[in-house]
Amino acid sequence: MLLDVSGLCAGYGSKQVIRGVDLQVGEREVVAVLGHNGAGKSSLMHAIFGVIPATAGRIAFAGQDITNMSPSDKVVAGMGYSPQGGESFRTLSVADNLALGGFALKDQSSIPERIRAVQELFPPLRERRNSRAGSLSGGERQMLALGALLIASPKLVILDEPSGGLSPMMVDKMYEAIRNVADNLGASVLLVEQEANHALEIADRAYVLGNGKVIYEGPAQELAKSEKLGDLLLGL
Amino acid sequence: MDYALHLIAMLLIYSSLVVSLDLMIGHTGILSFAHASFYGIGAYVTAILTVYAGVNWFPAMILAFAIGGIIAGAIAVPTLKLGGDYFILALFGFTLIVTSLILNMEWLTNGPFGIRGVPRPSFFGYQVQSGFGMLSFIAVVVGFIFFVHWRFARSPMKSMLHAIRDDESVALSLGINVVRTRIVIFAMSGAFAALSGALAAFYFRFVTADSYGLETIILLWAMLFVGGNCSIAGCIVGPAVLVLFPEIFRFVGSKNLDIAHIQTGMYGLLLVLLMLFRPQGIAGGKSGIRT
Amino acid sequence: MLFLQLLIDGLASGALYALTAVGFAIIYNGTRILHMAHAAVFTCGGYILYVLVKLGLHPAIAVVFALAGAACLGVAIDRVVYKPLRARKSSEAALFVASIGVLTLLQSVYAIIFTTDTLYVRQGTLETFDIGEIRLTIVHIIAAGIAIVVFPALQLFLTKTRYGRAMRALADNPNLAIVRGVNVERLYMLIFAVGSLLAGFAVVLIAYDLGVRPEMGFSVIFVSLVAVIVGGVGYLPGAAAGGFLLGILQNLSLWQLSGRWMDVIVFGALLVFLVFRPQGIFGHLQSTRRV
Amino acid sequence: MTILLDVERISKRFGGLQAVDEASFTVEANTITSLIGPNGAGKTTAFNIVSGFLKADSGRIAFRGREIAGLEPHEIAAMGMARTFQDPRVFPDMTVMENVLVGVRQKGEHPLWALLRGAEVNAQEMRIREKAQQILETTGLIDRAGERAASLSFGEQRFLSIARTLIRDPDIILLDEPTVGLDKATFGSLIDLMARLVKTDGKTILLIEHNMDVVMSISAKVVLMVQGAVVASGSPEEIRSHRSMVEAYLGKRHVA
Repeated sequence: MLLDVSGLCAGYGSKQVIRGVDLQVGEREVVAVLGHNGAGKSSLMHAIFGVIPATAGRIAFAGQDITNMSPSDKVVAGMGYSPQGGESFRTLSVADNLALGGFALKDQSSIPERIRAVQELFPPLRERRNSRAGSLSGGERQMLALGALLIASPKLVILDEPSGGLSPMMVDKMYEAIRNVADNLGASVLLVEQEANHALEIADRAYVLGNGKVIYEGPAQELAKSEKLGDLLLGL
Repeated sequence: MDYALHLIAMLLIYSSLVVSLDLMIGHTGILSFAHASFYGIGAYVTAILTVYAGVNWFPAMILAFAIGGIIAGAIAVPTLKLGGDYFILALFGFTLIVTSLILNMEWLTNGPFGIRGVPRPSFFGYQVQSGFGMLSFIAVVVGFIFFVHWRFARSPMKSMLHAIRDDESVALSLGINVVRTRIVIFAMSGAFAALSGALAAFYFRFVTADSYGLETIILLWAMLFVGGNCSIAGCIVGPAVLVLFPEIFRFVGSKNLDIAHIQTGMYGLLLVLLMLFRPQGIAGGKSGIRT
Repeated sequence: MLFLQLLIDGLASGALYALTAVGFAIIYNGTRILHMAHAAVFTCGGYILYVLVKLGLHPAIAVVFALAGAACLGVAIDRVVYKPLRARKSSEAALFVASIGVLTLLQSVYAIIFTTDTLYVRQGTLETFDIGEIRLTIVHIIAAGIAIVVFPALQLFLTKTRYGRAMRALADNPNLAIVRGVNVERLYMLIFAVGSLLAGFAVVLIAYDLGVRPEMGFSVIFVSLVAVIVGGVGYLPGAAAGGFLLGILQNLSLWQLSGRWMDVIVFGALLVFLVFRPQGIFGHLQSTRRV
Repeated sequence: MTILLDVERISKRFGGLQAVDEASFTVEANTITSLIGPNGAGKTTAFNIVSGFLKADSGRIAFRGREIAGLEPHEIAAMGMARTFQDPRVFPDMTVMENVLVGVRQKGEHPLWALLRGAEVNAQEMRIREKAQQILETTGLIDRAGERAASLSFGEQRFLSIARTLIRDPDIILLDEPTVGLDKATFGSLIDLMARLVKTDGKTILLIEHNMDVVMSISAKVVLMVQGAVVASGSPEEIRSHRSMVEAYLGKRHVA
């Protein structure tokens, strides 16, 4: 198991949002986390990455206990996280954004090479390398968010709604790229999505969250065919 | 004995100033840099009116009060909509401009020399002369300021101000007119600071620009933060500590000039230590600046 | 001709303001601390220069120590005062009050050690070069030289190096910077070092030109602060441009007005900008209302 | 049925994002209307526009027949529209009672007035305190009236945030995801409270809610927003089976 989360609880101040979650991600696996608004999907990612502290439970990554590790150390350990909305440094150029994706790397001299590789994967990031990230379109911004993560060659990328704000055609491309990350770059993907069907198409396994707990887990294909899917996701 | 009276008078004047500062910093969460200026405006208006224009002490004091309030209210209108740091800087700029204007408008303020010979108040032809008489006069005015503050602390206005301080959006959602309330409190606070300024002018009998500059605001902050925000007791304890504290050096027998620097340095150190270790002050008020 | 002379003087002092303004802006953008104690860091550089030159050190070596000293003091203030306040999630206002406290404390320390007199680093008059009726001093020339070397070097550092990029990233989006693995606390040390170093460049020249006084940093830093706002917060070239602009404005005002109105002009500019164009000439300002 | 709130073609753009796109909906008096939709559908933005915290780029909003677009939030609140936020945002250092009294509208609101007119203000305050006690009773917080709001549990703080709006007798209450983070028991009593406010006190509620159980069981009408636009509205039954509903939550290629 690359990532092994057990009994995780977390919240914001007195508001508990994650109430004992068990979740695993294997090597080269794409795992989708689904659920309705407010089910705690983004908070779970915050807790796993360490943006909010875990109040109980344990997070192991590549055999190491990382429950109380700082986000920057998690990056060094090989975890990459893209928050909701495909955030970037809006006043910096695309090239600078990509370079910053490798900030935690020990070997800084390899960064230009890595940037070239990512630009190969996402050609628009080469064409617009000197533009301010704030001027990118929604699709380009999501590409940049994913691309910047890949610079550090992470073992696991955590993506919060990578399809957010994209046109249907761009969504397809984005998912293609995500599957590609697992199949050809050898990284695992933990994916939060609201629109279930797209995510289930490319995911290997899926979890459904409801009120801060896992209410379903299983192979993605199975869930996609399941009669219960609508009920699970809508909280009916 | 006279010296003890002097210390009490100083304590009273500073307490009244800290009370009006607390209205702004503690209750409203506005970190006011301009308070020393309102204090100075009150003192100068009083001095100019009584010495140059020959106005009687009482109307002069009332005018100082009113002008302080009007200027503070007028400053509040354009500056309050600015966010945190910008607002602090705007008031800072205001303070420096006031100091500079006092120094440079010689025809009105006598520039760096200040205005001397402010007459003591008189009642029915009897002029207050003795230290004790002056102290009583100050005590009455300061008592009035404390009374107003006491009434304020029991009025719904207090909750409204705290609501605005703690969460402006929620205050708005509850129907509170945030902008108007802040302007009113600014004017009120400025007016009372100017009243303290008038008292200082009557007491010291002369006014000079360096009494109302940045060092004064740092002293006032130190007094407020030592005492603790939103606490009447704090408004007395803080000034008491800082008025009596320098007296220690009187017996150490150091050079005069150094005493002033050591004092100022101590105020600075005190501010740092308070922020670091006891932001609520020693009298246990609440920290209005949300530390 | 007087106009041209004043313009050149303005450019020279503008270059110095630009250095301190950019230094201040680097710290403010990266940390959001209104680092008033920057003024004391500035002055510290001046005193180090003075002491070492008096001890007979070669001025060039003394300058290196002055720069290093300023950088160390800046970092030390962050470690000793700001870091613990950050750790307990103090408000911006508390950080600001602490910063004012540090400034007051250090200025008093300078005054106690060195007295409030102006201490002169150089002996004799300033070297000058006459070109027609225009008189250039050695300070004019070095100021131009420093500006020409330092600003491009800084630009290179910020755009081409790993930590320079990280500093810009932190100013842009601190949360994302953390997510990218930037160790914020370590970066803060660099930010304070670089910002203080820039103040050091300015102060060695000013100290050489005009001598050293305890409160010399105060007015320079406040003019720089105004420059940052005039140029637009968050945009370093704007801060530099603002510095030049204010330097020229100040000196040209001598053409028509006496020097003592300088403060009124500078802080008048501050108020005008804050009220009518808080985003500055070049910058953008996000709406501050939180819903 | 009278229409209390009429929102007509409001739009709001943030930079490149069309957060609300010509959205129209109405709220009938004395009912619960729910606003649903996926994250980023523009529900909260619509709330902020209606309550005056954001200015719409275009569109009209009529409250009790009066145009309110462009009014300040406190003016809209004074007209009888209350709102809560996603987090309770109680005033932590005030007592529960003081929290309720903050929104009170009385002569003492003006500081000078409060300072000068002691007795009258005091008498008024007595009456208002009684009313506040009733509200605390309704919301089940009466036992904790004297405690600091910070000492309440998250669920109690949520109730307090609603209680706080009631002191001004609002006609309509806008609740932004009130059930988030509540445990089962608190959840139930919140639903009860909402039902009671409508049935007994004649209030109107506009609700942003993600929990479909709640939405379907207590709403008279459901408005579905997707990417800033209102794509469907109607009774819970109509919305439940609406094609847009399935698409909004599951994605367009769902084959069920």
